[in-house]
Formats: sequence, C-alpha cells, structure tokens
Amino acid sequence: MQEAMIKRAKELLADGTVNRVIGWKKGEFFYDATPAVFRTAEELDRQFIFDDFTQANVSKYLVKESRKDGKILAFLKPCDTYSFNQLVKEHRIIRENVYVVGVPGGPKLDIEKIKAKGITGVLSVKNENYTLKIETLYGTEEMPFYEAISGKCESCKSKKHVAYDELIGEDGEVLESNRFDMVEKLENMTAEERFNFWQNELSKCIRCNACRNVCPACTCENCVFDNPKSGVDNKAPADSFEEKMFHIIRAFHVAGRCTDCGECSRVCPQNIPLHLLNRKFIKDINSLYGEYQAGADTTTKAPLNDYNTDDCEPSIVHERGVE
Amino acid sequence: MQVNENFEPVIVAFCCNWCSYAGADLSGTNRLNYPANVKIIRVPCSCRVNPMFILRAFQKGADGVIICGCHPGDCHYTSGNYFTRRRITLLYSMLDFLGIERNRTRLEWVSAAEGAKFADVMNQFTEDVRKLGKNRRLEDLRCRKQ
Amino acid sequence: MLKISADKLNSLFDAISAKQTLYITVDNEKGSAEYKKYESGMTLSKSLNTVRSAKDFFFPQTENLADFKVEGKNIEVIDVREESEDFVVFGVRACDARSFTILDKVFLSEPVDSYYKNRREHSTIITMACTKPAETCFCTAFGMDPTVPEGDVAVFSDGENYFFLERTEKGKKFIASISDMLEDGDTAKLNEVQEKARNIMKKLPLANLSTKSFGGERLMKHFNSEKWAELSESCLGCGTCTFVCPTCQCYDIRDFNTGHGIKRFRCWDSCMYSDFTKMAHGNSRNSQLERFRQRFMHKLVYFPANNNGEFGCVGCGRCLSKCPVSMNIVKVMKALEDKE
Amino acid sequence: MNNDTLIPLIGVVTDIRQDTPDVKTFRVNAIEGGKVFEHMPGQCAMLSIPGVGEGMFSITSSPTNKEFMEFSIKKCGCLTTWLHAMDVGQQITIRGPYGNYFPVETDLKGKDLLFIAGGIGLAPLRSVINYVRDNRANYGDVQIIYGSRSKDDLVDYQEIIDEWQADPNIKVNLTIDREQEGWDGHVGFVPNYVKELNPSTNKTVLVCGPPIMIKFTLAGLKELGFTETQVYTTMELRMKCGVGKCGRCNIGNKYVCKDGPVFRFDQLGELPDEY
Repeated sequence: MQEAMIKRAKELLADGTVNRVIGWKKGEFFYDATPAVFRTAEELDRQFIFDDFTQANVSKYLVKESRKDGKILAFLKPCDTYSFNQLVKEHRIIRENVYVVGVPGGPKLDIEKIKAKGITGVLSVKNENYTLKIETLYGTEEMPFYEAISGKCESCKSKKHVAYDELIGEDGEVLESNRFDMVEKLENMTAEERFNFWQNELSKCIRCNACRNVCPACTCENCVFDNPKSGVDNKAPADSFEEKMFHIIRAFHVAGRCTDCGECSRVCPQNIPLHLLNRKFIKDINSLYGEYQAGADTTTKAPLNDYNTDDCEPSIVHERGVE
Repeated sequence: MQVNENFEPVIVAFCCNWCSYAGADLSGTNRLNYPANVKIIRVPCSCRVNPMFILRAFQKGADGVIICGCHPGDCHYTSGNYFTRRRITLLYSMLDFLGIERNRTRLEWVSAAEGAKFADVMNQFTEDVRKLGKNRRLEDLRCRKQ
Repeated sequence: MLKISADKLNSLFDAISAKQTLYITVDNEKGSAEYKKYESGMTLSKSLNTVRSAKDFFFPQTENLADFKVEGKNIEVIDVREESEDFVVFGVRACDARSFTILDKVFLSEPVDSYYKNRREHSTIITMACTKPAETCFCTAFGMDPTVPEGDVAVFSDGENYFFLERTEKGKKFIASISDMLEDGDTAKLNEVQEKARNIMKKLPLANLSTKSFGGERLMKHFNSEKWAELSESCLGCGTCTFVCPTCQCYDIRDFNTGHGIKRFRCWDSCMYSDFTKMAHGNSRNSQLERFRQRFMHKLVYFPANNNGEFGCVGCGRCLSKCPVSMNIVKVMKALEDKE
Repeated sequence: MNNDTLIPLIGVVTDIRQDTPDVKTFRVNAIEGGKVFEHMPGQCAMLSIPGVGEGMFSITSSPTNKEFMEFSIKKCGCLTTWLHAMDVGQQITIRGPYGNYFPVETDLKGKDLLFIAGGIGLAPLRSVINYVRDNRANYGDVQIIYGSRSKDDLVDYQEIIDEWQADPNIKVNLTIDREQEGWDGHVGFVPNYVKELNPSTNKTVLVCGPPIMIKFTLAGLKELGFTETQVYTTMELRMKCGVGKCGRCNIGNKYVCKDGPVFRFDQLGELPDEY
C-alpha cells in the first residue's frame, strides 16, 4: 500500500495536480510516525510511511494547509474522511484546494497496548497470521494481533470513504459497530457508580489540552478555555470541578459535530476514555432526534442547529435509565 | 439518604425575560409564596443560557439549577426555546451520565400568565433539591465555606 | 551491601509508612505506573517509569501561594504556607532523580522558592536502578548511569533481593532507621545483573545520541536554523510534552475568586500554549514555530548557557511516548546536530 | 518560614494624577507611611489587585525620593483599566524590586547623558532623570529628547515644564508627532528629531519608547556615529514571577525580569530577535 501511495503521490506532484502531499513521516522507531507535509518526490521516497501504526488523523491540518497556495494531496483513511467532510461543511477546509485520495483504514495498532502487556524495549513488530512477533531488546515476544488494535479502531463505525477524489484500494461499507456498548454499560449503572467511575477517570486529567488540540472538530481560532476573560481557569486542575467542567464543555462544543474519530482518547497521556463523553452525545442525538452521523455528508443541518416542534422535553432524562 | 431538615438549598433559576420572569412577577403580585432559596437570573431568552452558566452556578455553590422559558411555540424570538430544549436535554443527560443527581437540574415552561405555576414549580423543585442535600458531586471545593 | 529479600519488601514498606508518608510506584488498572501513597497491600510497580514524572512531589500541578481578603479598599494577605510533612518517595528512576537537581537550579537559586524548598527538605528520595531500559531511553546521552542512580538512597534489585546504598547524609540516616530489617548480602548476582543492564544500555537505539552540537555557545546558530519550520509543522500546541516532562518548570500565577476571598495559585504552564507570552498588546511568540523553538532551545541551549553547560533534559523518554504527533526532543536533536 | 518573594506586601495609593488621557500616575506608600521598599532607577515592581491580575510596572519615582514611590501607568489591559478606575485610599499588593537597573553608580557616572523617550517610555527614564538631578555633580551634560503623539500625551508635562525645563543644567527638547493648536515647539517623530539635533557622540544614551521608535532611533544614532555600547534601553515582556523562574519573559537565555529590564544594545545584539 505504501508503495502505491508514494507512486501515485509522485505522479500527482509531477503532473502539477498538487504541489504538496500530507501524510505520515517515518520516526525514530517503527511506531512513531509524525503527520507531515512532503514537497518533493525525493522526500516521499525517503520518509513517507503508511503502515499499521500511522493512526493520526491528518484532516485538521488541512484547515491551514487548504489556505496556502496550490493544491494539496491528502491521504485519508475512511474515518478521516468523515472529519474532512465535517470541516468542509463548516467552511473550515477549502475543498477545491485539496485532492483527496482515499486509502484503506485500519485496524491500526497501538504501541501503548503492546507496552501495557509488559513488553518493553520494542524494536520491531511483524504480523504473522494475526500473531504479532515483537522483536525487543530482551528477546522475541508474541501477542495476538487483535489485542494490540488501537481503541479507535476496535469500534470502527465505517470503512466507507465519504469524500474522495480517487481511491487506492477498494471502498468499504458502513459497519454495524459496537461503539455504544460501553456507554450503555455506564447508563445502566447507578448514579453513584457512574459518578465514581468518572471521578476516578477525570481526576487523572493533567489539562494538557491534547484532546482539544487534536480534535478535528475543535477548530476555533481562540478557544473559550484560552480566553482569560471567560473566567475559566485553563491549565489548572485546581479542583475536581475544573476537569469536569472542561470535559463536559469540550464534549458539548463538539456535540452534533463530532464524527467519533477517536483521536481524543488516542492522544490522552493518561488514557482517559474521553470518547465515551462524545459517544454519549451521539447516542442521545441518535435516539432522541433521529440517526445522525456527523461528516457523512456536507449538506444536512447539524442536530443542535435544528429542531422539531415536537421534540422531547428534557424531563426525558429523568424518566429513563437508572438514577 | 439522610435528610437534613435544616438544610436550605441554594437554587439558581434562569428566567426568560418575556415569559417566566414576568410569571415570577405575577406570582409576587398575586402574593403567592415561593421559597427565598430561589435566586432568579434574568436572561433575554432561555436560549441565552450557555451550558457553562449552569456548571458555573454549581461551581459557585448552587445546589439546584432550573431554567424557565416561554412555552414551545411562544418564544419572543420565534424559535429560541426550541434550541434550548435540545441543548438542555443533551446537557442534563450528560450530567446524569457523569453521575450528577438528576433532580438537581430542571427545565420548565412558564408563561407570563402562570404566576401560580411558577410558585408551584419553585416550591416543588426546592423540595426535591432539599431532599438531595448539599451539592457535592459538582462543587468546587475552593468555594466551600468553612 | 545491606539488602532485604524481595518477599520482605512489603513489610519494609509497612515499617516505613508507619513512621512517615511513603509514596511508591504502582500500576493502575490500565497498566501504566503512577506514584501513590502507600497503603498496606500495594505492590511496587514493575514498569520502568511512571507516566507523570516525580516532579509533582516538589512542584505540584497546582498549589496555593497566598489568600487575600478584600474588603472595600483594604486588602489582607494571608500566608497559607505550612511546614511540609516528612515523606519518602520510593522507586524514582535515575532520570527523575537527576531532574531534581535541575529543578533545584531553578527553584533554589536566589530568591529561593520557599514552597519548593520546604517540600524538598522534607523528602527522602529512594531511587531504583534500571535493569530493563526501554527503547525510548536516552539518559546516557546526558551523562547518567541509570544502573547507579542518584538520590538519597539507591536501591538495586538482582531479582531476589533489594540492595541499599546510601548516597547522602539523609540517606545514611534513613538506612540507619530501617537497619534492623536489613542484612548483609552477597552482591555477586547483582553485579551480573548490572553488567547485563550496562550492555543493554550500549545497544539501545538511542545510545549514540550526542549532545555535542548543543550548549550555550550555539545560541544564535540554532535559533536561526531553518529546520524549525519543518520540525514544528505538525505540533498541535498542546502541553503534553511539558506536563509529562520531569524538568519543565514554567508556571503561571492566577487568581481565583471563591466568592468569599481570593486564592492566588500557581499552576504548571506550557510554553507551547498561545497565551503563554500574550500581553495586553501583542505577543512576543506569535507562531507555533516560535513556541516550539522556545521549548527545545530552553532545554538544549538556554539552560546550559545559564548553568555551566548542564542540559535541561534527562532523557527519560516520556515525550517520545506521549506526544500525540510523535514529535520530540530526539527528533529535534537529530535534525539540528552538526552533520560531520 | 522565611518570606517568599511571591507573597506580596500591601501598599496604599495616596495620590492619583491624571497625566494624559490614558496615563495616570499613582503614588504608593506603605500602610504605616513611607516607602514599601527601596529600589534603584530602572527597577520594576509587581503590582496587583487580587482577583483582577498582576503586572510588572517600572517605578517612575527616583530612589532619592524618600517619601513615596510613583508608577505611571497607561490604560491598556484588564488590570490597568481597573487601576485607572480606582480611588485614592485603595490598597494594592506590591512586590519587588525586580530586575537590574541603569548603571547610575558605575558606567554612567561622570558621563554626558542623553535621554530619548517616546510616549509612556518616559516612565522608566523619569526615575533616572530625577536621580541624576539629585546627584547632579556626578554627571556631565544632561539632555532630554522627549516626544509624544500630541501635547496632551506628554507624560509628566507639568514636571517637565516646571522643573526640568527650569533647571539650567538640563536641556529639554520636546516634540509631538503632528501640528497642534497651542503648540509652538518642534513637530516630528523622535528619531528624526534626534538626527536634527545632532547630539555629540561622546554622550551615553538611555532610550525607551515603543519598539518601532527604539528601532529607528538606534539606526539614527548609528548614523550619527554612536556605537551600540553607548546606548541603553529597557525592555518589557509578559511576566508572572518576576524572579526568572516562571519561564516566559526570556530573550534567548536572558530573563527580562531578572537579567533585564535594562540592556545595553550590544548585549541585545547577541540575543535572538524575539521581543
């Protein structure tokens, strides 16, 4: 796949369709690819990488990149195309300045999951019939492929590209996913259990803002949490209230716009399951206002910018689930 | 749960200028009683209530937050309260998801003619919150008075 | 050397925690390590290092500096400082132990930061020698030997026993206080384990990382490097690297109105944030490029310029594993180092 | 526990003077009278209103003033707007003094001095000017070139007229940017005025003002034959701690709060252009 992508990128650079390519650049190790812009065929040959560990969603970079001179080639995985579409819909990405090549998605692997197994000093990973052979400083280790799948790919919602100019490989289908399972599990707990669950998770937050800054839906030029006049104490988890406030508002600001790409949980240094907050909103929107998938198209109205005169009352919250 | 009879909850009520605030006025001129625990904040429309306002009220010591607006269809700005309804439903659902007691939050439609309803709603809500006791799950410890 | 057998380690923890607060590294439910206050039954983590660094003990993420009571035109300042309790931190790695000497250079230089000093003086640091370094480790580049860490007491494990080596006066006192639980032990196996660890150290992927291209004298050269544009391109401007870094020490001072007084607190701040240098008019570091450059220049150039060549990085590898876009100090060093 | 520099002292505002439409000068005393602390010309202090903010301001009064400290503050942000709205008798928190100072007792001693200021840039220099006036015998010629947008924007205009211009040992040259009724002095930008006046190159120059003014003035001085080692300026960047620990006000490896705010231009030349 990587070769095909490099080949196609070089062709598009050569015929002048695009003057830049956004993709992933090889890192120090086999797993730490960095999103990067490539300008020449030589750079692509030397550094372009696309493998089991290129998880990062590059669509947010296109907000800035699509405002620069010339067209940029973007390789987007199916989940990335949803973010891309959503940003096009919100007029954040200038569609004409991006040439999208859809590439197959995951499942991608997460090095953290490998390390959480106690495997340390990893040097390389090979996938042999869905068993990972891991070369380490301390000998070879093995683990099942599926146990190393990144959180965001475990509950993949779709393998279909919703926006592209051309495809490499075949397009997939929207999947029946199990992504709301954990949300449901929490809903069925008692309020106190839920409170304890979130208290434990959110108290780990160090307010690094990685979840916000990586989020393709968070594209405000100046975030409310960066505005000293808003009176919100950013940076400081001074009290457990601060983290709750931050995470509720963060999720709320992207409610109805979050495509469930899973980047927030991927980047969290403390492994807080932030996607659950977003999925709770998605689940509520689906069940209360009709099925809606942000980013699936560029025309429909977002659920929070819309209403029906016969919408349910907020008291519905009091009537369902467990107190 | 143990109910502290002496506990006086702090209730913050966001009232829309055109209906509910007038409703509160009416309940006053009709000499209807509603608890002194209720602190009314007048907003131009229930839609003006940013979710952050609600969280901030809890942070600074509120034990319950209620939003009052015009009945659906009667919004002074045509559709403001329809947006409120969706937004607040999702927010309350999220607070519930985080384990905040669900009876601490409420939304009621109170028109300018419904002075009695206003008093009823406030009496009922204050009682509900009184039963729950002090807000501990969504409070900022720094704001707690020793 | 004095030792305790591995199965008795917990009884040692019980004995220490009976006298003073003890923090050890434990694994959480997600398999990553963190420092926790010791309670009976906790087991020492086998992980190499914690996600959050040990700087929290001396420079917590938020702390109250002072309270103010404002009444009319009058202001009253309330000093909220209290003498810290004595505490022991067990299981600090060589890199984090070195980070304390770096933080000392900042906080204990005149005027001394009394908040930091207070906690520092009341602490006993017990370090743990590394036997299984990870691929992200590069502490040797900064002149450390992780098999013989600094700290007040260094602890070595040969798998069956834990050996104790005093490294400071404070450490000597500490060992004396637990000496009834320790016995003399044979270090033959330990020497083997250490030899093995040293050999691994030489084979680490980053073993050849060199600092010779950096230091105060390269200030203008590195500052004006054209590489920064490319390096900072993917930076999200989040604060992950700074918050997990054991040596990042920038802070912000803010006021919080509690409704019945003002609390002035200080909290970690990040040079990666856009409001870090924002003034009423203008910002001296407007672009992410400048902010990104500041962080690495500080560690590799400015800090050594002000501190006799000592670098502001300890090679713990946290930023390597935690950066959302995998941009880190190693990549920066390799891009900027002198070719040939 | 010893005092910590981050824990402020209390000062009382005993006088407020409206200097220009957007600059007020505040007189600050300790509660029990007298000064809160001593300082040297060019040093700064952290003033704050709890709950509003804290900011670094240069102390505009001379250390030779034994009764009070003064701060000339321009209204531009959150804290300064609050300060401008307050009344006499208001307490504020104050900590300092921070930073280095103009070398009035060493390098400047016995030298001919040329002060060049623009707008609110006079604030830090006023401390030096009055210090020099009070120790007049230690210094040679003193010349002040001061410019502002208009006559109304000249900070400390009364003091300039009543005391400095009246002082036979000081030469004062004022200028404003544009023609104005009631102004018969010079009109034009400060850098150009400096060139017109063509001061002798054996003077030591102390310059402060908006960055763009400093830049052109320095270029002008170089044209006239001044070297960078003859010119001092004072800087400002965002500060929080005031003691070189919070990490934001650095220019290269120098912290403006601790190693500055006073720099000689040849020192600045060795640092990155990030201010």
